[in-house]
Amino acid sequence: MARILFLVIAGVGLTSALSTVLSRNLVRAAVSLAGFFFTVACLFILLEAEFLAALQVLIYVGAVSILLMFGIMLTRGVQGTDLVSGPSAARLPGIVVGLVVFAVLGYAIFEEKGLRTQYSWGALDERTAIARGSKEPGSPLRSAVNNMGKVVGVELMTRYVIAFELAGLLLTAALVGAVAVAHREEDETRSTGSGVPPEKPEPTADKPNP
Amino acid sequence: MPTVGPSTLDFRDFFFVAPEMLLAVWGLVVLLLDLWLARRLDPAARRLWVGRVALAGTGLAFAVALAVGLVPLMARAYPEDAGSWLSKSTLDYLFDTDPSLFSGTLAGDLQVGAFDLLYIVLLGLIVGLSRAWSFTEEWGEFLALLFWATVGMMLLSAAEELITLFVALETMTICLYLATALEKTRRRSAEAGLKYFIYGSVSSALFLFGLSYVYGLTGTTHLSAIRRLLVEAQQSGLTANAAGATAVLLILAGFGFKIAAVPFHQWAPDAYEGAPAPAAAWIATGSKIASLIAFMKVFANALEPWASPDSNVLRPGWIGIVAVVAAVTMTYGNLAALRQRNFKRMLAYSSIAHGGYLLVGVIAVGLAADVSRAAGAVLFYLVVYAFANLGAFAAAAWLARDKESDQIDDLNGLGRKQPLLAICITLLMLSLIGIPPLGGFFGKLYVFMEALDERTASRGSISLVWLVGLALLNSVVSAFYYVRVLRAMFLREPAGKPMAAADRLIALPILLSTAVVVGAGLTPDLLMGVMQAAAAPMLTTPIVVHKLTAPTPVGPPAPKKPTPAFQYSADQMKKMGQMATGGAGPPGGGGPAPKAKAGTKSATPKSKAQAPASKKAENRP
Amino acid sequence: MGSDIPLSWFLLFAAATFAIGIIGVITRKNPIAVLMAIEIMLSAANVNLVAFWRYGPERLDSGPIAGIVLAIMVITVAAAEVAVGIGLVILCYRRWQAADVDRYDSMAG
Amino acid sequence: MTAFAVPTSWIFWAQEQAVELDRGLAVRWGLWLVVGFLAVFPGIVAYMVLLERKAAARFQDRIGPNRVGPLGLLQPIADALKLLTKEDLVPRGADALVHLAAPVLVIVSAFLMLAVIPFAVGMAPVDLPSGVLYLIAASSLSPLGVFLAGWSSRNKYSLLGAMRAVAQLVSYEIPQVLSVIPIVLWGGGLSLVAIFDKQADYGWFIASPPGLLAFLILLVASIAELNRAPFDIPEAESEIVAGFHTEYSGMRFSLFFLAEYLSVFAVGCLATALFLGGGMPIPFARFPLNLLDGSLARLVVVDLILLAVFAAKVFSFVLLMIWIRATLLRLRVDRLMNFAWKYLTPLAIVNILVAGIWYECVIRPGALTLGRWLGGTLVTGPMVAGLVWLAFWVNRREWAGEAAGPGRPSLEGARPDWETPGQTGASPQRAH
Repeated sequence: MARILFLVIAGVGLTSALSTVLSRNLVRAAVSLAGFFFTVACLFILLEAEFLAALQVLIYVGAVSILLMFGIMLTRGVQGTDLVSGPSAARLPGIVVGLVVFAVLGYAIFEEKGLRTQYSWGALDERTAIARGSKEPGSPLRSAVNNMGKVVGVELMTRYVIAFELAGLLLTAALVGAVAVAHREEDETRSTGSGVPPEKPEPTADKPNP
Repeated sequence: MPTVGPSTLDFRDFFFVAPEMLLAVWGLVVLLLDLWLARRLDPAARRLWVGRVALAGTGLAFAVALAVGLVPLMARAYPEDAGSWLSKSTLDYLFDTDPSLFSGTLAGDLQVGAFDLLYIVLLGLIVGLSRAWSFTEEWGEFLALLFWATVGMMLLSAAEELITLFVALETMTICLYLATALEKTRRRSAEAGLKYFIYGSVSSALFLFGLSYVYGLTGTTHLSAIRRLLVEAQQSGLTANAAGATAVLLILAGFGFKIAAVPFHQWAPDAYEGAPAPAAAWIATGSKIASLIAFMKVFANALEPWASPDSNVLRPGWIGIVAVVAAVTMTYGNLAALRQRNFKRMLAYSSIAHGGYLLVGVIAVGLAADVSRAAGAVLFYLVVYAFANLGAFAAAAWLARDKESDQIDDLNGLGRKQPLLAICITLLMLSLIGIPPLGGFFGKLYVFMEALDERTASRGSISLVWLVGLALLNSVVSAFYYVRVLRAMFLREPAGKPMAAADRLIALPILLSTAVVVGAGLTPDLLMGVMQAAAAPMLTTPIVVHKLTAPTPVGPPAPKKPTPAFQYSADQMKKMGQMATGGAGPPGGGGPAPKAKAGTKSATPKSKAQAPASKKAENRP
Repeated sequence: MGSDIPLSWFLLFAAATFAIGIIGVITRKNPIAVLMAIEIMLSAANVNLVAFWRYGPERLDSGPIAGIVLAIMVITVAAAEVAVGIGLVILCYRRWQAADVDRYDSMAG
Repeated sequence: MTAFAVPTSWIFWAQEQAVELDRGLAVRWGLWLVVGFLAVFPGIVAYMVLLERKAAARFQDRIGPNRVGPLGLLQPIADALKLLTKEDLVPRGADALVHLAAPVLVIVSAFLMLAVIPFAVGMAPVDLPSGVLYLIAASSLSPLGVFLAGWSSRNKYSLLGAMRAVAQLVSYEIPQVLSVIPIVLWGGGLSLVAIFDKQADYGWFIASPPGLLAFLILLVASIAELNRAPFDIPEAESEIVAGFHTEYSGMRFSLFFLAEYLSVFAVGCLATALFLGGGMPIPFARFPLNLLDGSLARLVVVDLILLAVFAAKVFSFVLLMIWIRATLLRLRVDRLMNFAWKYLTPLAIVNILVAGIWYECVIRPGALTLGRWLGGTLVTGPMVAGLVWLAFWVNRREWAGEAAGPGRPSLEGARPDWETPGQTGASPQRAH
């Protein structure tokens, strides 16, 4: 049953990934991308990482897709049709490279013998079962699966505290820098009293003149 | 390299990242002061004012980094005095020469301390350079991004664990993408930023996929644990290990982008040309140093067992791949540089070529018997290269300030107008070529000697002679384009608008770089001694299996590594102290400093001594 | 019931989406489309990480959830990259009035 | 295209197939979907609409619907029938598939939010260990649906409304999420059931200064998230017809409508579960829970009490929102954004620190006592008051500028030249 479900999800995921890459309409591509992110979240649930799935939906579907939509709206006609991506000369080599990469990765996955004999990627059909929802402490992996939010918090505040703090710095830098980069020079001269930069006034010519 | 500990937080560890914390906070301070107080000033005054605040921050960071480096050294040098005002446990903590910070995710060894200082000095010079002329409106943002990129670099060269390493790498590069695009009056800056961004993000995606395979193969992300697992599994080379080979290729692609090795170099010329000179200088120096150190840690240390079976260059293993990449990189970089008329673009291709030489050094580290010496040679090369390039970019900034252009022809006649600085630039160019009495020569010499070392050669059935020969040939080729700069400065008549005299901000980086390059050329042993001492803890893995069976996500703080630090004699302590402070210790070539460390590769009984033996046994027919 | 999903299926899914992402990066000319392809590649790596975390042997060298932590970091980094990328694309769009990587050619190749 | 809701349940079910856990969860998800989707929530929503119309009518000195059935009680049914029989129009040139998917996405978002609310003991539809995060994630789906609705309609009013809505939703999501963090801190986990249990022990979380501030922030941010007055710029009928759902009619429009009121209900449930102690009738007493002794009869009684109290709290919350909608004027768009970024977000961030102090004072030392509660209030109360004052003080120039009149740098700069100075750039402000 789980296998069938996996195949369905993977099929939807691959289809939406492909349509993201191939669709000429950028908004459609972004919608497919959101669908792809959603299927990845579903795969995380199949892997018993609901916490990560929720994060994935929250950040990717809720924020990244929206950001991409805004980017498309700001750089393109409203209908989002990508006029430049006609049949490009790089299409055939691109697809060939993609297929080669997939072949190499597939070969690598099935040729992997494992550092220890009992752990080989190609032959690992079962994961160790973990009882869900029980309150008594078990192995670290079990407590991680059952209460991932807590374990993630502990890890981020102990072992990975530097990575965590650095991620905060990274987000700050991205925020500051993206604002600095995308912000318009014209506003420099204009007063900036209000938080929302005033929209550029439309040329008055095509306004109905009362 | 430090050992892996359980997940606990020891607040004393923050002492070692004090410079990073200071820089991160100071970036915010600069940004806020720029937005609040400097808003009303006119652009030039604002630039100078904000720049002064930033310079004060680098000064402060330098002091803090010096203190962080010195306090443990002093405590080790004078344990009795330190014991009177420090508790026993603090003293023990400080006595660990290879401390395992944050459960082993960061190193706090001599290499980290020394390179922190180096980054801060370079950052100070670059901030000064940014003050020299007006190329952007967003001063606070630009300087803050430079500061945060520096934090990323410092943590990247300190990282001992792949997650921290990945985040540090991204912090560094994202700040640099943005700094590249901030010269908003020019189209090419935006273009450079976007190209750098796209290539960089693709490369980090490749890198990450490689990391995920490494994690899948070993189940851990700590470099020392990965190495231990590979050694235990008797992995030698990548024969019949397709997954490992894929991971190596992907990670190599990621690092290759960052250090602009050839199949992944396309962004570099555009980014260097389009970026404002200070940002380009920071990409060429800081980012390259940090990426190369991380590259060395990941490849020559964690993945060392995958280097190559029997140390044979052309057998499956990453050495063969890196050798080919190195050969192509230096050849292509030098040949392409010959065509360039733009000074910054020429520097970009020359920096690609230097990346190739450095990769030869990394191969030598992967093969060497005495790892600390080989790695010390690479670090030496990096330091000299960084200063020479910084001086060259200061000249580019000078051009950009006075001529708003960076063609080599714009330097025409500089030798008559500004003889002192022209001579300094000459020395820097000669050092980049590798002319004997200068630092660049010794950098190349050490690196190539390590590659040719007979012990290295005897371990492999095919030596690296061909690679070194190619590198020497390339050095000759490189002379042509560097000499073009000299010819412009001394043999051509000045044309067009003459360049105004360089002020302190431009002269200082050039003079200081020249001093370092010449100094490293006159007394190479001194710098080499420090670098070898720094390299010793960086690449040595004490393979002590840390028993972690109890499920203790939060437990009592684990006892530190049991290595008794007190067994060092006071004499050795003193030597180490002098070595790190750059004092007048008697280093002498190989120097006693590496030997003062109990855990060099050859000296650790469990690690390296065992690995070759098992390799030999495995490869016997 | 013995019908658990094999690890290799997840890995193959990740490999396929990664390859799709590479196709997108190579064939698309619009920078935002390239950005989307990069996001696909990062997500593919995340699937790998979580699958390895769940199926791998229980090793505690890096804590019980190293793969999850790395995946969280990747999500963070990806969000930052999108923000930065959109900013840069908008900047370039203002300079050229076009969103086409091939048309950005102010510098000699 | 319920394609989103059904697989979600299926996934959880398959997951437990894979790892052999109790089957109850799957049954619950199934029941939740079928019963909730088909029966309970449309009914609740229908009568909420009636309530709103009636209440708003009272506020405006009218009578409200009173024709269909006694007291107009059958009005919702008539409305539903009307909507169902209307022609389902898709504008020419619209992106048909996306046009169809958008309302589904919005309603799925609202519906999934309700799935983890603990209505009473043992009556949480699903107790996820990451419940709060799940709630936030589910609610973050709706901006995408709104945007797609506006974009796919191929109508400029729709697109304008969608852009406004998305900007507003994304901005207010931040204070909304941040205001929940104190609760997670005090509750010691992301599970809503755990948070309910903690409130049984330590009193309702609203009964503390930081909790009160967090509740107010959540209230304001939620109203903005729901696009209700005074934050209904995205569907301001005097400017942009009806915003993102201008081009929707018939069943699809009713889906948006359903989603909007379902979200109001969901937010009421959320606030009740997080801040108002769930179904507990008395703030600091374990009152109905201490009756439990393991027998089924008592459980039923206790659950009935809890359920009734819960419903009453949600009802009051909804009534509060209706009251706000009927009284307050619509905000101008720049004020709307300023309020999210300059007031709510900083307050919510600093409030987390104050919540940490409260945790140290009251929750960490052990069982709740009056002394601890008073001590904590004395420590954090002035802090919270000071923070709120500080937020307004830092932004005082905004109000001063308002008083000073013209010359204030804001939308005036954007005012088209043809507009006379007396007519401000803002919309004519009026409630509806």
